[in-house]
Amino acid sequence: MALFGRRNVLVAMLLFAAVAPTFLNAYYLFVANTILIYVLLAIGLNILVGYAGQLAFANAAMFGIGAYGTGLLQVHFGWPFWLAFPLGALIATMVGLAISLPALRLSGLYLALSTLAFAQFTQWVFLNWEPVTFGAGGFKTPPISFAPLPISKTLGLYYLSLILVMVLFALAQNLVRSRIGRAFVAVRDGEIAAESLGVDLLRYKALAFGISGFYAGIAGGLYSAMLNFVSPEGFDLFQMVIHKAMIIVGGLGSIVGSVLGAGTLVFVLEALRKVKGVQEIAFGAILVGFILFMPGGIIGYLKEKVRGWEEPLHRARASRRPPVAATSESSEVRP
Amino acid sequence: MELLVYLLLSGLTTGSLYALIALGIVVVNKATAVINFAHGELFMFSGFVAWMLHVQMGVPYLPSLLAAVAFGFLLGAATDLIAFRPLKNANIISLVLATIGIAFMLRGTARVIWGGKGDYLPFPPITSPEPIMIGGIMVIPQQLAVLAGSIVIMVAFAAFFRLTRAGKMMQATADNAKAATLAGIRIDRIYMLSFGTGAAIAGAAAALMAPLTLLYPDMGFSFFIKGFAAAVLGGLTSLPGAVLGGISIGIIESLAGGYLHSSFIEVSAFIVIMFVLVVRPTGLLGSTRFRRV
Amino acid sequence: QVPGVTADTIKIGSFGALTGPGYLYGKLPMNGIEVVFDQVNAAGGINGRKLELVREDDRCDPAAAIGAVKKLIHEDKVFAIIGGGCSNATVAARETLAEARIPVIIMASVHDGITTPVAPTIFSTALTSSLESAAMLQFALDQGAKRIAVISMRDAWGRSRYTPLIEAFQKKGIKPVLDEEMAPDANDATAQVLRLKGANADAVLVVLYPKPAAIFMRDAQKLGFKPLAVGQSGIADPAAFEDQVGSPGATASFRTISMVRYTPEDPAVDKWRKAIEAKFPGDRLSVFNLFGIGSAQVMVEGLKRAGPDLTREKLVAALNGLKDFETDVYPGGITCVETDHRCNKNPAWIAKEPGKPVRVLGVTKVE
Amino acid sequence: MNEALLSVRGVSVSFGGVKVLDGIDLDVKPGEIRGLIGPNGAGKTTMLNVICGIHPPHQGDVLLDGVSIVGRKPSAIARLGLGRTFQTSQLFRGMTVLENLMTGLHHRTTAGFVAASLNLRRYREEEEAAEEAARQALEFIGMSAFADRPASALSFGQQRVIEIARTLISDPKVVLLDEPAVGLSLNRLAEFDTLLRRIRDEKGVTLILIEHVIRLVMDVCDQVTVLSSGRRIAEGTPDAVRNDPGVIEAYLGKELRARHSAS
Amino acid sequence: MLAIQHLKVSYGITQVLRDVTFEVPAGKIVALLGGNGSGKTTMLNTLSGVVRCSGGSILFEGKECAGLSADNMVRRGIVQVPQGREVWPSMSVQDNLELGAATRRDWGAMRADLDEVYAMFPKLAAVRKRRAGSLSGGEQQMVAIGRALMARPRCLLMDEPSAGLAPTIVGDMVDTILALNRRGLTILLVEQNIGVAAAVAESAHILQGGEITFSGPAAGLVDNDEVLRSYLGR
Ligand SMILES: Nc1ncnc2c1ncn2[C@@H]1O[C@H](COP(=O)(O)OP(=O)(O)OP(=O)(O)O)[C@@H](O)[C@H]1O
Ligand SMILES: Nc1ncnc2c1ncn2[C@@H]1O[C@H](COP(=O)(O)OP(=O)(O)OP(=O)(O)O)[C@@H](O)[C@H]1O
Ligand SMILES: CC(C)C[C@H](N)C(=O)O
Ligand SMILES: [Mg+2]
Ligand SMILES: [Mg+2]
Repeated sequence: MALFGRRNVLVAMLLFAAVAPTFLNAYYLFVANTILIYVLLAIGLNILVGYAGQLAFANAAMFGIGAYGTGLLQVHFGWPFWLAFPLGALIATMVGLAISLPALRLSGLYLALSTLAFAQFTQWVFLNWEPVTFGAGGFKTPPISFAPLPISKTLGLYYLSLILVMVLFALAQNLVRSRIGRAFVAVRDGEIAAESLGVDLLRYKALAFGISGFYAGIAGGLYSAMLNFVSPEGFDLFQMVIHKAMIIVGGLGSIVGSVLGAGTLVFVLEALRKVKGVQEIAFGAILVGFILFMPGGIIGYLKEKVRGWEEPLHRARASRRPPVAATSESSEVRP
Repeated sequence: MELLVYLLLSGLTTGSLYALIALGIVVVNKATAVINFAHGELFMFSGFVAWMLHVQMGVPYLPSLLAAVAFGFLLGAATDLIAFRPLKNANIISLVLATIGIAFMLRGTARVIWGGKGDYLPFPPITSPEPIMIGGIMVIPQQLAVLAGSIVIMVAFAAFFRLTRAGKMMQATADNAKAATLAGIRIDRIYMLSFGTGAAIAGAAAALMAPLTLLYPDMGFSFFIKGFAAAVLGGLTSLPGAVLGGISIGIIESLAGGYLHSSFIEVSAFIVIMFVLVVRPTGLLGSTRFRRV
Repeated sequence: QVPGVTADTIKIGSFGALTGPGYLYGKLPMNGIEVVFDQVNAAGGINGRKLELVREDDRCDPAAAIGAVKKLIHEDKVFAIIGGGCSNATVAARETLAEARIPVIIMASVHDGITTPVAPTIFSTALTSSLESAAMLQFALDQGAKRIAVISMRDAWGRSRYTPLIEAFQKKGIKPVLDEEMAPDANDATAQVLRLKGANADAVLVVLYPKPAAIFMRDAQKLGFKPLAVGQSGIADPAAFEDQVGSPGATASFRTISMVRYTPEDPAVDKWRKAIEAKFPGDRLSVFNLFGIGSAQVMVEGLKRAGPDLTREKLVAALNGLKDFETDVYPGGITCVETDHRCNKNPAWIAKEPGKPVRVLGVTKVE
Repeated sequence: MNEALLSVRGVSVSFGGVKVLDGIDLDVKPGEIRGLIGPNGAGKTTMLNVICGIHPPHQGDVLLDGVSIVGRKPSAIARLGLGRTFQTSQLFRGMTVLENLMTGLHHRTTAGFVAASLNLRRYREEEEAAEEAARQALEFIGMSAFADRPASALSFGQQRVIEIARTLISDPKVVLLDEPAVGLSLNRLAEFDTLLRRIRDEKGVTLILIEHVIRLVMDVCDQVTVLSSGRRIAEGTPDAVRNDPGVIEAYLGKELRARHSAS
Repeated sequence: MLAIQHLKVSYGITQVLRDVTFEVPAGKIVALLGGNGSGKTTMLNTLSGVVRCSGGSILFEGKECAGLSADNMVRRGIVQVPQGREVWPSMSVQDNLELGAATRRDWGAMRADLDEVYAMFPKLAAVRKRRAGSLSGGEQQMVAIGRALMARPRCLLMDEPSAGLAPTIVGDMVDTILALNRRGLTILLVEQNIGVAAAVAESAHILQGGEITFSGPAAGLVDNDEVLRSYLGR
């Protein structure tokens, strides 16, 4: 495999992430942790949108549900983070599964709007169910403790995020290269053909929504712990745009692309601090620029430029035949 | 009874604003099968242009309105050139996101240009500001003007699409662009026409409703989201559907506010839409873009 | 070595929304700070050091605010901060600010949670919401209102005022006759007005931004509902507000609180209007600029008093020692004590009768 | 008639008041190749859609192996061993040719969410077997060189061939082929009847063949059913059907003559 | 009428047409044959201006047309019946047909042409209000053919027009093609139904490996053993 092969690059990124805290200041560590959290979100969203082709806009809501779930379970019931966190993710998963039901009947922009409506509804609940959610003012979450490990909160959270990213990245990568990943793509590319090959639409749509809910929920839980503060603003439509931008910039239908997209987007948002006053304009221009000049996302660009970057939907075997260049010999082959 | 009449009337007025926005969204969708997420910003920007002409430079109202319409058209065509045409074969999410990018640029630009002029810019009413009584019901003349203006625009567009082949060509382009190309339809022109017209409607809407509301750089999105909802409720490609959807949302909101509680206003339409779509997956007047296998 | 201080400069950071709807409470105050700094620098700086402002955007988003202050503290290494535009963002950033023990003056955020309990290094020159809410209710009662209703916005800012307002009601042993809501982007208030009218409210406490408030006042006028309307510092420019409502006479019974004494039209702030308009061509002076000007003047005074051997501790001590310090904009003197960092406790009452100039009805002192 | 593998009993379908299928019966024995022909719009594709569960019939029943399958989801019916191809290409355009074929094995593989995401051994073996099967199928249709090509970069005829292979790869019991020969070039067509017979004989697949290429139908089918306007107008051996005046009138028409002899 | 010289076309790195040269004389019907993937559709799409060529030239009535946009080609009179019946599924049959004449302005003549199409495919007349997407495969193919005729082409490019049509209809179509041809329509026909090709075409070219490997009269094609061996692979 080439030096810039996918595996080598990933390993290098991982090594960098592992030692980063030793030389990053608190600000950069915060940014790095944000990236890790967004990586999780982007992976989940890419499975739903990029692979299963469901044009859903409810991801920010599920992110929020994860954050609120984790936070509120700690605040209202005094549960430790370590219990509230998985449960928060589970709640987000359930919600994801629930919104997959209308998705069975809806497609395209209709699905987009109904999930957007759901997201607006979720915001409304965050804002209005004051006895539980504390309303618009949000609430503080108790600081998480890593005792008995001798590690600070910030550092602990960073490594917790990193480990989760590694594990969930690997799971997702395995998943999309399996029959389940292919079933997702089949649902995306042709529902009727997929069904007639035995792919159960409801099952796989629900699975995709559930998975993205789970990833968003995990990300939400980590987010609430990182900020120690949860409020509705964090999960509004601007967030939605950022999430969508991550998977487009990284590349639809690619797990590695999700990682690159999340990293790029958080980086761009932070870098834009430099152009004060015109961030919005610059952000819009960068977004349009990315889409115009890298229509397949970063991953599409890499696939084109770097050999060995293909992202097959099956496990590539070592003895792969090289792709054919000439084609017209096909008139000689017979059925 | 009086309560109901007032609520219906206010629902109708806000609804017709939503309907105008939805109309523009539908015109774009008809040809491109995409939603222009910058629609609200095109609306906002044209509104500011009208404000600049009318309030700052003292141009009379009607020419300002026409200028807003023309400017809207240009902005829409520019959106097409930058964020749609080079991408027309891309994934729909990329397209949507590109228009979102345009939205950010417009909003940021408006903030730079007009953001320091005060928080919310007022636009003087074109009619007498004194409320008038119609059969015991108090109405602001400006509201009637908006209602009338909306109706004129809707009828004009309905006629345009009935009397020309443009509407059909748009639909054909969205339905199967390759076939449209092969039939000699200049799809690039169709795209520009639809983006331009959609934005021109937004421009007209902005100039019409500016006196009823206030101008500020972030006003676009909330109108857009309601307009999008209205368009979907109506069926996305249907012009009458857009009007029906807009007015329904206006009235739902108003009734929810009057009879339940004002905290339900914002969310009521979305809840209703979620249910409507489950029952009618392509909106009230929409038809599926389907293909047999 | 003190961060952010060199022989001839002092770096001051600021965070708030530069983008997004909240830019009014971020970017505009920062513009105000900037002109104050310019003026100080033109006069030779503070103890020979020029002031330098570093702005960071928080989009009114809690996470972005934390990022912004971390960047100011750890990356830009500013000496002190004047900032805070949106309540939730500032509340979220509070812990990071307090941990870093960096001196902070809050310029616009009003949430009680920012100043209570007291964080040793965080001061606020914004009129804290519980103070203002209590004042609103008291004012309505003073005017003889019997049936007081509330109309509020359900965003972070709205709630940060609404909650203490309801507490203030409880303290007085009364209840609002009706409790209505309006969205920040609403274009119609018919439903709310009809309900309030039906409840026979004689005073309405308006916890809204100018846009919804203008719509509300317009529709109230239309439907013949003329209560005493009590605003707050979010609508602190009654002249502009009258224009925004656009319906003659609709603001006749509108009174509002301001955390600054002057409206932008006031000749007393001519100097600042010129400065703003010169530095930011096309802009008009707004109350939000004044917020920045006031807080910057307090910071400048603190820096002066902290002396030439500047340290953060000295600045904090100097700020804690401020007593009845007069600025160009705040209604009363600024007083900070170690146990209470809500330094601006003097809401001004202003009104503008149709056709007449803005009047400052008076300045109350709340405790 | 009881040993029928697939039987359709009195199926009717109407769209907007128009009867597209009107009380159709059809019994297909195991190992049979059944032709289904008829004019355009006769209802052949609709019939196929009813059988595989896409359209519910308004009346009537469909039995597979004696069990009613009406009302089941298409995916469930597919899992019972009923495969189909489509009149227009329905390849998954975002996949390579190989992956398309592997998707054809979807319901023959079992790895669940957990096994797949944890990359368990059992799943790996299954996956390798699937890939092997897909490669063999490509070999079989002579398109090995196309394994890693994106499906969207195939010509019309190439897509059709791959699609047929995708359906056959899972060894279904019954396969419904909707105009499989459309778009096939002459060389492929020439060997298509052999291919169909081999599929039947070597894999034991029962075939229902909708086709307008009459020569093919007459060559390979054991029985031919003729539909017209939603009714069955004839059924029997190819020879009998070919000479049925009603069928000639409604469907076959006159033979084409080459230009040189015509003019 | 149509002269193709040294045409080269590729998709990315895959070159599909290497060097294609042949002619379609005015008023004639020429068949273009070839195996799956040999580049026939690519050829037609290039002539229609949908696909760009990387070299060579296309002369239509002596004028260079390579690189012109699709609508320009239609306006010049080159119209395609695409493979795989690309109808507008959500529009009515009538709309489909009428829009085939999108480039025309002569409304009166259009009516007459519409009636002619309905006469040619009586099936379509019965379903003129129905959405094209709901039609059967063969019915859609009829719409695709009818739509192309509505543009009043002077040179018609047909990509397997008989695909999916019932034998009776194929017979009718052959008659129509011949009739149109007699009225002066030039046709380039891609067909897999060798019977149809032989029935209508005067000459035929076989495309193989990105080049024309055989040219000759269509009549002898069916009996030409050499050709069939290479082409049919028997
Ligand atoms: N959704 C629908 N609404 C109305 N009519 C329909 C619908 N679907 C199919 N039809 C009609 O039903 C009839 C049967 O269609 P079907 O596709 O089964 O024909 P077919 O026999 O497969 O024809 P072909 O050989 O042309 O493919 C056609 O006339 C078609 O127009
Ligand atoms: N979009 C594309 N990208 C890459 N290669 C393509 C693309 N479209 C077609 N090809 C390849 O180009 C070659 C020619 O394709 P074309 O569609 O012109 O063939 P054809 O002769 O029409 O075949 P058929 O008889 O199957 O319709 C084929 O080998 C095909 O795989
Ligand atoms: C009126 C504004 C200065 C208040 C500010 N937006 C806040 O959230 O605290
Ligand atoms: Mg059919
Ligand atoms: Mg072809």
